[in-house]
Amino acid sequence: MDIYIVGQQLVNGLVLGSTYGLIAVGYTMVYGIIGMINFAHGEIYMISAYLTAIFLALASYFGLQSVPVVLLLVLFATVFLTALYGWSVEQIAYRPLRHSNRLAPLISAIGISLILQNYIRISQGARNQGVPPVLDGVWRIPSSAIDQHFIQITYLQSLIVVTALASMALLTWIIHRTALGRACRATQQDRIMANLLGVDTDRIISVVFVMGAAMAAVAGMLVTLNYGSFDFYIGFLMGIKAFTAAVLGGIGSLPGAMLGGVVLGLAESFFAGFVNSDYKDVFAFSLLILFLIFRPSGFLGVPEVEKV
Amino acid sequence: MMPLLTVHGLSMRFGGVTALHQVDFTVQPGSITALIGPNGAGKTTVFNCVTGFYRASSGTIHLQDEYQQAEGIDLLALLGEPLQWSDLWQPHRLSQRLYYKMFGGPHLVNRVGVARTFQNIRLFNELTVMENLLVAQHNQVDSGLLSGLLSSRRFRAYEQAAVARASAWLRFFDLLPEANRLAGELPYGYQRRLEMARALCTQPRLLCLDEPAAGLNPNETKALSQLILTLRERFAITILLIEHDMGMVMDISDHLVVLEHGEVIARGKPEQIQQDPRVLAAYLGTQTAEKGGL
Amino acid sequence: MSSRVSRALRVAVVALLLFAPITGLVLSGYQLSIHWQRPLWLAAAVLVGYFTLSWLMQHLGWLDRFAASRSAVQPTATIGLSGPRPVWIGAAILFALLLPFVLGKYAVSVAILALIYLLLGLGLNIVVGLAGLLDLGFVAFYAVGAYTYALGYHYFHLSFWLALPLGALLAALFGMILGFPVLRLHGDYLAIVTLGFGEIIRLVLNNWVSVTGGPNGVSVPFPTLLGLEFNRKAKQGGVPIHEFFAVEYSSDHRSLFLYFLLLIVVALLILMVIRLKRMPIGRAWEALRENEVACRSLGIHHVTVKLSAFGLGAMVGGVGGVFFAALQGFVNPTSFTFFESAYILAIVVLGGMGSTTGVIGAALLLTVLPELLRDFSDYRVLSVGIAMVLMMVWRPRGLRQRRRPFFVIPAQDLPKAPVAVSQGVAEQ
Amino acid sequence: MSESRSASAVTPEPLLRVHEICAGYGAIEALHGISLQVQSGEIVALIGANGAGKSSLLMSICANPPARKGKIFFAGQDITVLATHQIARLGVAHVPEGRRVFTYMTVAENLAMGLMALPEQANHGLLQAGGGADPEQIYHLFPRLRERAQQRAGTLSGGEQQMLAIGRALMSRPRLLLLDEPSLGLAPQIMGRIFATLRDIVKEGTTIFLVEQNANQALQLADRAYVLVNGRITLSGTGKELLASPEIRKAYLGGH
Amino acid sequence: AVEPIKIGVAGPLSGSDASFGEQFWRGAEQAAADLNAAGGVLGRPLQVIKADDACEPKQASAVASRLVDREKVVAVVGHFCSSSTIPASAIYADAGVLMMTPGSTNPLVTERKLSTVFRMCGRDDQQGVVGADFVVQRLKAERIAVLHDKTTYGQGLANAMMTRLHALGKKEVLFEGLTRGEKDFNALVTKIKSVQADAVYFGGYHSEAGPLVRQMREQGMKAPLISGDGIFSEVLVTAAGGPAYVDGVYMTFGADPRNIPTGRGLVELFRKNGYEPEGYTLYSYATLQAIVAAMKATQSTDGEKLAQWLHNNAVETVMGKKAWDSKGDLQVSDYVMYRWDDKGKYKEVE
Ligand SMILES: Nc1ncnc2c1ncn2[C@@H]1O[C@H](COP(=O)(O)OP(=O)(O)OP(=O)(O)O)[C@@H](O)[C@H]1O
Ligand SMILES: Nc1ncnc2c1ncn2[C@@H]1O[C@H](COP(=O)(O)OP(=O)(O)OP(=O)(O)O)[C@@H](O)[C@H]1O
Ligand SMILES: [Mg+2]
Ligand SMILES: [Mg+2]
Repeated sequence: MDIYIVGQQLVNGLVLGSTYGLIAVGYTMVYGIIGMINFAHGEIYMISAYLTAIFLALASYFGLQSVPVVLLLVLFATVFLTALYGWSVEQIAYRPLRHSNRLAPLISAIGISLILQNYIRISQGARNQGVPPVLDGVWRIPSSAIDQHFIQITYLQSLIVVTALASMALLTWIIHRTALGRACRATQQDRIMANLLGVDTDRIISVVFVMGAAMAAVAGMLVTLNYGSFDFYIGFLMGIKAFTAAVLGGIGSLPGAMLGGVVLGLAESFFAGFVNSDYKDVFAFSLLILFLIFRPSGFLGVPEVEKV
Repeated sequence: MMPLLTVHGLSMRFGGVTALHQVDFTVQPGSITALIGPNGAGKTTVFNCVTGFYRASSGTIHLQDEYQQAEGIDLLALLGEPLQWSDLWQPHRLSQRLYYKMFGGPHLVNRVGVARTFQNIRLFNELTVMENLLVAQHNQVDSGLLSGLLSSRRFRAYEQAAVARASAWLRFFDLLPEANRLAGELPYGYQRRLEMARALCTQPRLLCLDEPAAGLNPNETKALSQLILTLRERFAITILLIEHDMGMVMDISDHLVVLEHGEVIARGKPEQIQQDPRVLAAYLGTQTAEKGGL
Repeated sequence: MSSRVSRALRVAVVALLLFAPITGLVLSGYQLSIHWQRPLWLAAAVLVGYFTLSWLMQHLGWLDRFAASRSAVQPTATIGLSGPRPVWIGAAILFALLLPFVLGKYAVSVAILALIYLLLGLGLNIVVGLAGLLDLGFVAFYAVGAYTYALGYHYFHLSFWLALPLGALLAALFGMILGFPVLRLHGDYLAIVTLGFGEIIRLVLNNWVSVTGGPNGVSVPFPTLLGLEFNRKAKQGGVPIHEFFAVEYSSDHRSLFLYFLLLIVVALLILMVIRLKRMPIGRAWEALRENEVACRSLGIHHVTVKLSAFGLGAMVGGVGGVFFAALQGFVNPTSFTFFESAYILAIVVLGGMGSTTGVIGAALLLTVLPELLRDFSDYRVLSVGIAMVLMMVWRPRGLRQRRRPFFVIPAQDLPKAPVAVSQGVAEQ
Repeated sequence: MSESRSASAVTPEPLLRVHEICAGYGAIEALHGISLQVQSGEIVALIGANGAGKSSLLMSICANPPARKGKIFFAGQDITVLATHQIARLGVAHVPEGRRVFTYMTVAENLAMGLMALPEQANHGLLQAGGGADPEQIYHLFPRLRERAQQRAGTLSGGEQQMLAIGRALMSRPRLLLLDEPSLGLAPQIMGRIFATLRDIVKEGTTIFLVEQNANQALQLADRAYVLVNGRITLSGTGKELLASPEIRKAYLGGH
Repeated sequence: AVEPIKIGVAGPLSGSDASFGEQFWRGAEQAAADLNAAGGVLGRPLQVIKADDACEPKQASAVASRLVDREKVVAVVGHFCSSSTIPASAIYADAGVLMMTPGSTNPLVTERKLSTVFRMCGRDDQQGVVGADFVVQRLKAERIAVLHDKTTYGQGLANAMMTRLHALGKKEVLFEGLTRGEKDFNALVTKIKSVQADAVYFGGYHSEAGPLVRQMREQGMKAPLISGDGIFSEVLVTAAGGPAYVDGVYMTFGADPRNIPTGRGLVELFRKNGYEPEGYTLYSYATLQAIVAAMKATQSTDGEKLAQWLHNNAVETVMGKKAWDSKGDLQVSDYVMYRWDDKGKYKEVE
């Protein structure tokens, strides 16, 4: 096996894994605070893809040319509106369920994801959509004299990896080093006690949803620019993959979500690349199951040792 | 007399923390033995090791079995031990170890007659008081899936006996009016008593009580002391007790074991312990000791 | 008053922001077509809707009730005799029996589907509602059941009546196989592992073309009744039922047969679940859900108890699968997606976890409702989603709370002290 | 009785005034029209049998469950309309029944959580690194906690957790400290230390409202006390009065 | 008023394949409008009824029973996914309702010889043959990678293509499936690159073909991508991320209905209404035309009679003259090869 193939698969896996990681972070944050699997998170990501395309088209409609300006504007608008979507979803579908059993929000999340999918389908049509190529360009490392033998990473791909790492580091810092983060964790562990200590838990939960949605927006924009195409259904598969990544990394742990994403991405890439792409998901899920059997709380999750 | 419970050389480490170090003590059948010591001394940890929730780092714990055989039941073996090479030529031991490795655990400790309560109350909050007690009789009522599904006469008889037994214990602890309330909504003091009743429903020989009098006022504590004495006298249940209420401990216990920093610093009769300077310094404090007998 | 106006206005502004780009700017290729009226209409609708709703709440006293149900206190479960009154049960049975003759064939086909979902809901209710194990891959067992019949027929000419127990057993076996290693996992780790397992089963069914037919699926014959077939002409070597009874052939016979068969199975299952809940094993499931540590301290082996829940739930799922295959006459992996698991879970949660009556209600609601909504065509799935959210918000604890059994304690003929125990101990 | 009336004559507005509140859970009403007052700088004890509603009363003051009828005033402000966290930010700290430490946080982090009630932290300082406040005093009070500062609170012993819960509440130097059975699970020595500390912090300006089963100690400590029976206040007076009362001795102190 | 004649239009209107359902609906709706404008059939107006199966067999059965028993339709245009068409067609056949699918190309749909089941499109085995011949004879490819999307359609197509490939004495260098709904095929592309394929055949839809070809080009692969009617849509260009990426993509399809003279006016009409009649839109239109033609000729709505007539007669449709064989397949399948250029347009390959 040639080195450049292995190297290329490594890059493929890393990029794919970073996109999983970016979205998994949102899952993990929401889980980390209300212990709820937010199945609508994938749909929030899907909406951000649409918003990206819409704002890009809007920019060209107004004749904006400069790529960095356009990208910044689009990023700002997309993140803002996606976060607003995240916030509204929380207000409508989860807040009323604060005092119900743990699974009720799960069901309302499934309802929300049906709503969002079909809302987009009805208003934007069912067809595939796309964005024109922006920020083209690649780095190539030749591995031998033959001109087909190289390892490459596009500018956008590297941007994805860098953004994923940076945002993960930022969020980790917030959660572990700031009072806000402490309030988040307290809210998760014992909401009533947090309340008694003066934490406005409702607000904290909203803030977390907004942050999670903002992460999804960043992911949505980068992924859309990178792959160039999307439809109203992309949230579903991505949601499941990202959720898997979050659990693999130890749900509730932000660096874990990233790590889980990368591991999942690498596993998929290598299996598809060197074994068989039919069974790559089977492999990924089997890996997950086996791994969890031996390490029941994921890579970086806090082990559930209970003092009796 | 042969002791009911023999703890020998028990040590427990959590990462860097040594919670127990070489703890030795015995519990005589029919006695009330109290385990006392400052906060964090390792009392609850001893309970956890005895009842199988923690796997001791080293040491042995034996419970006298019903036929009073010399070695008794090795409680640690019930939890499942790592396999050893020597097992290879002892197929019986091997099979036993494999069995315990797969199916072993604290539940087996309970089944040989050790029941406990928890320092942080652990009830089935969403079940009623009566259901809490019926769950505890799981192993006694179990009369087969089919007979239950068909609601056979035998099954109904078992079920009735279980309810009767539960009601009796509820009456004993004065909880009968609460029988159909949810356990989680009971006041703290009731929950403590309910937990004791539940443990008793498993028909233990040794009952381990972790701070049963916490949250009771002196009057209620007195009543509880009386109940505990009755348990021993009428039902021949041996009691191992953790308690910070020295009045109660000194009143009812036959034998005391004092722990500090995971080590036994004294054992003996209440009168001896009350005079022991080390215990006074480490635990009772001089002024409190005077009021101990309140 | 004015605060309500300003709140409503704020809501409308947010709505406008949300709707403007998505509904107002429609992508076509890399261009946009602009529909500026759409977001305005939507925002106006939200404004009006919000206004009326808040007015209604205030004036009809809804507000108080809402506020009460939203308070930080966890309301206590009401305790009472479990189960609805016999009158209702009788009425339900009568309705079920008369349904095919009153509502017609289409209603029967919907009812069959509803019964299958009810079956699945009851199965999952054991796992999630009673034992508290979050299973997101329940569809795997459903698939096992369906494929047992399909492949069993394909390769070994297995009949429906054999496939039924076999599918159930096989599904239970799969449940145990999955269960044993993963029961060490807690809460949501269990959820993802079951989800993964469900996906693995589906993917293997889809990819292993040489055995399962892959996406092309396998066709399944309709069950026979004592060797009598429900076809126009005998295909499986039996006698067509209409010839046997010398009546005209009608495809209605099939659905009637399946309907009543399912009705019997479901009725038996409901009885079983009701019994189970009052049996030691059922109580152990619930106890385990509440507190695992306490359970172990009481001599309950958590692994076997969990496994029994898993296995039993899976078994019911398997039965559902066999019926599904028989109904469809064709199975392929697209029927066993994660969404299906989620939908069954929705039935359990909406029903009110652990409540049998609730699950029955929710299963009927969640299968009949989407059918009723077919008239909305384009907006159907959207409406299903909205209905799911509304129902959860309206009944956050499910349609019905699980009621606790009430024990009547005859005060007089009780011994003063626990005699039974004292004897038991004295013997030792 | 007469004591408290004369006290209210001296200071017109008590720090905490509970006026005929009713509260409960679902269909169950646990408190039936409770009225009481806590003056600034006092230690007031509340005693009663199991299930009398002591914990419910303390929680009701924090609006969890909120009072269904009646009013609660804190420093003259009607707090019945406020949410739990808003009440906490007024300077009411709570050591709840069952400790409720954050099991996945370290001891130090748990202590830092006590600062969340401080208004500046709650409103602006969320992104600050926090922990700037000084847990030293708490560690001084409970040396055991210093040893365990980096250990996860969930693995502490019961008594250590109780110390942590008390320490957490003391962190914000509250105006009113609500203590629900602070002595629960504590060794006698530590208990003595805590009661001594309570006297000290009252001198520093904190007011204490205390539920305690160890009625003997509580009544010795308290300036005044109330007796709660089945959700109703039946008796009140100075600690000494109650301690001397034969009914009380019979009902709660196990005396004869 | 006169009772309208009801005709069901069934396809995925929700779920991941909703865009095809939309094409079905648009075509049939327009056809009904046109036919009604021309006076309807048998003196009665036509009414088309929308039915959503989400490409799920279970829903397809439910929808089919509903169309038959509740709506009492006399014929059905649909379904789309072969896995839905197969169970649904059994229900129609049982009730004696005519069903003609504009887009289910899996052989199994008609191989079961249900008398009232027809299709307006070719079969995968025919399409695969055209594809294989083209790859081998025209492109002269030696190392051929065959991919599919693990659906009934995609896998069927890929298998048909491979069968033909083997018959031509060639062997594929790679045969693998990818997952529908994913967008990242980089790993697979690297793998294709590593086996040095000089042509890639893909059985699947444009939503995956787009990203696939883009990632091939991005990784520097110049090999052509050949596919079937599943990618026959302008959306391929958006899905691929721009016209530059679709250059060198080939696909098999019936003679483009949009280029057939009879259809030109209709295409203009669609475009005027702001809809590009791509993919199966005109197929669906033609399907309804065929059904109505049979009704007119037999003066009946009885499924068996209509089927009888369709088996024996040819129909003039917007897509030209169509006739069916005894199984219900089209007698002449007119698959031809198209090539995309870098402007995002496709043209028939001479
Ligand atoms: N799972 C654990 N991980 C780490 N440390 C532990 C764990 N369990 C107990 N410890 C430590 O072991 C020591 C002994 O704890 P234990 O609960 O036995 O004390 P105790 O004697 O019961 O005290 P108390 O009277 O306060 O209940 C404590 O300092 C505690 O921090
Ligand atoms: N969550 C709840 N749901 C329903 N009822 C409750 C709840 N919590 C408490 N109660 C009821 O309210 C009443 C008062 O209970 P509370 O806990 O306040 O008593 P307490 O005086 O604190 O008792 P203890 O000394 O045992 O702690 C009791 O009857 C109790 O059953
Ligand atoms: Mg302890
Ligand atoms: Mg209390």
